Amino acid sequence: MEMLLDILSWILLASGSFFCLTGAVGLLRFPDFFTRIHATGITDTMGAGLILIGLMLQASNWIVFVKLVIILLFSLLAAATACHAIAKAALKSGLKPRTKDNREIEPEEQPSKP
Amino acid sequence: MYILAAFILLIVMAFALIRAFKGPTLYDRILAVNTFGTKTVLLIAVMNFLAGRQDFLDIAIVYALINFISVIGILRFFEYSTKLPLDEDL
Amino acid sequence: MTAIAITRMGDLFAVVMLSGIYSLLSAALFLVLDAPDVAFTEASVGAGISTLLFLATLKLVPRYDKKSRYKPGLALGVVVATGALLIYGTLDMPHFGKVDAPVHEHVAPRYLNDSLEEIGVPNFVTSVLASYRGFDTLGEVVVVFTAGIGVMSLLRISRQAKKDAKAKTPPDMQQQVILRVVAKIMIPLILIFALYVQFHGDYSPGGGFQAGVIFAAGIILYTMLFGLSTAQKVFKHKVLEILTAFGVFLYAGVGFVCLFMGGNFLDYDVLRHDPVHGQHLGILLIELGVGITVASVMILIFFKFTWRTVKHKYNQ
Amino acid sequence: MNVLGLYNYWIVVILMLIGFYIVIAHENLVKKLVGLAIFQTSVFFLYISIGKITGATAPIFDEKWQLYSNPLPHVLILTAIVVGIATTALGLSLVVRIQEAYGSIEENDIQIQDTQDQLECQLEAYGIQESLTTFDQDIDE
Repeated sequence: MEMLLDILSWILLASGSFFCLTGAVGLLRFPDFFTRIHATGITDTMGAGLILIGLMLQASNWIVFVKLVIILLFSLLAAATACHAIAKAALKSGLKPRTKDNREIEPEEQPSKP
Repeated sequence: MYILAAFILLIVMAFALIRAFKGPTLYDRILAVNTFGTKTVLLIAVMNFLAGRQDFLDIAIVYALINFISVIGILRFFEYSTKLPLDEDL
Repeated sequence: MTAIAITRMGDLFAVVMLSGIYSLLSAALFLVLDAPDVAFTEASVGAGISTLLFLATLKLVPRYDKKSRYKPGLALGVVVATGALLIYGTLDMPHFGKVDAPVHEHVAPRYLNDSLEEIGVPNFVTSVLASYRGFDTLGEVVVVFTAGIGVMSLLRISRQAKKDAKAKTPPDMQQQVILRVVAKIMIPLILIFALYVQFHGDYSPGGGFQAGVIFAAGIILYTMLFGLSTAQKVFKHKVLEILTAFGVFLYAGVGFVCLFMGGNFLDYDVLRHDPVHGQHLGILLIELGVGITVASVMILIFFKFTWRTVKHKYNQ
Repeated sequence: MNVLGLYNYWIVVILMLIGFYIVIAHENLVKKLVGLAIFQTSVFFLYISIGKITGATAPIFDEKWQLYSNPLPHVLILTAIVVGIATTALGLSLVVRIQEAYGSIEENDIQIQDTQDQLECQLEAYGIQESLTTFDQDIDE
């Protein structure tokens, strides 16, 4: 049982880290703002959730567990809301998503999904 | 295992930092700050287990809260400032 | 770590954001250096409040830095010379992480060994802060109080201007529905968490300073999302001013009560029959005083800055 | 090994110098305050790193641990941070007032305005009714 929990939490930690890493690569490499927020906004939530659940399985007493649950709730709420707010503010300020017709930045690359 | 996770999180934070330095628009920077903050929360949670002390999770909670508040603050103060050109002249 | 410090950019907004990241990082470093209490404070103060204050100032001043007219050569020379001297000075310092460094040999062992019996608080930082060095902390609280008064007098606004601005204040961020709903969920949690930090500071990292700042951060979030006038309906200006003074008064008052009951100033042993219980009560009370002062000073400072912003907008 | 054990002080020195450089080399007052904050943080690091003991843990009592880091620097720095933000707020409000009085937060502009005012006062005292336009041009160059 102990072994099983360990393995499970390791898997969760590893996959969470992997998601975070992909998100960061996206943040660094994607061509414009909206693709970047797409990359990080989703992987952030996923990665954070996986890592925190992985840690929860390792929690030694219930207070740690509860605190981790609180962090998870907060990050689920806050990360998604913050991303939404940033994207909305950017859109309102006149930042255009890069589409097929509108690619003034680095036009030689193929646009990724908006 | 914890060390691996912490290491990857550090790499992620470095990436976010580079984006915050480069960030062609201001929103890229805000996004980078946000990402950086969430990753710091995770890093502290992992570090909590790495160090073997169970008291550090409070700090992670504070980080999650403060990060949210500061992102909202940046947005709010930026949104209502006068119409500024999007691209910064760096 | 040090790479962050290169905040030499033209855009002040970017500078402020980078300084936010910088303080997050430094808080993480404090944590690595075994100082969770300090990390706590730095996270809530540096990353939260100070970033917001800088941003509020940036609304009032020009956003872009002017290029300097002078060559930075002289400044660089001075800096490098100072650095060389300082590094030369470090050569005599004890090594990093040594147990037998002189700092660890005077009062620290006493704190670490005896505070559990004398004070009965597991968090050594709290016991040193509130009991052994209580007088020091009283001074710090008074400094915060004075700074609050200073800001208030510097950013004073006449009553007429206040009325004018109130009539014209636009509803802030009314259109951000999702944000407001989430904030409505988050703010009570933030406030409860602040209270937890306040009263659980004896056992885990936390205490009056941190709790005050977190509480203020919750209120500031509310102010940012629902507008200043709404927030001021809940937190009246007068009440805040009185609370600011009340915190300091509570702290000093506990000290004087100790005097009257036959102990030294801020010597809580006499508050109850059992010294440990007395210490508990004393620490609880003065932490409460610290928390009240810090929270209300922070909220007041933020209100003042926001009022300036509103007035600024109105004048344009 | 002998010298490398001091690396924490070097980090502090470097941070301090960056802060110092920002304070003296930039004319923008807000940026000076950011530099001051960095300088402050470097001092915090100095204290905290002095308090650290290798192999020790955070100074909160726990049965599992025997060796704790020194709590005294933590206390000092904890209060120093809060006092630091209070003084920063004071500095920022001064900046706001300077902006309102001078219309600028660049040190240079403020100094120019000050000298101008001073000269005007002196000229008035001597009873000289001279226009200052030529002087303005001089300064602009």
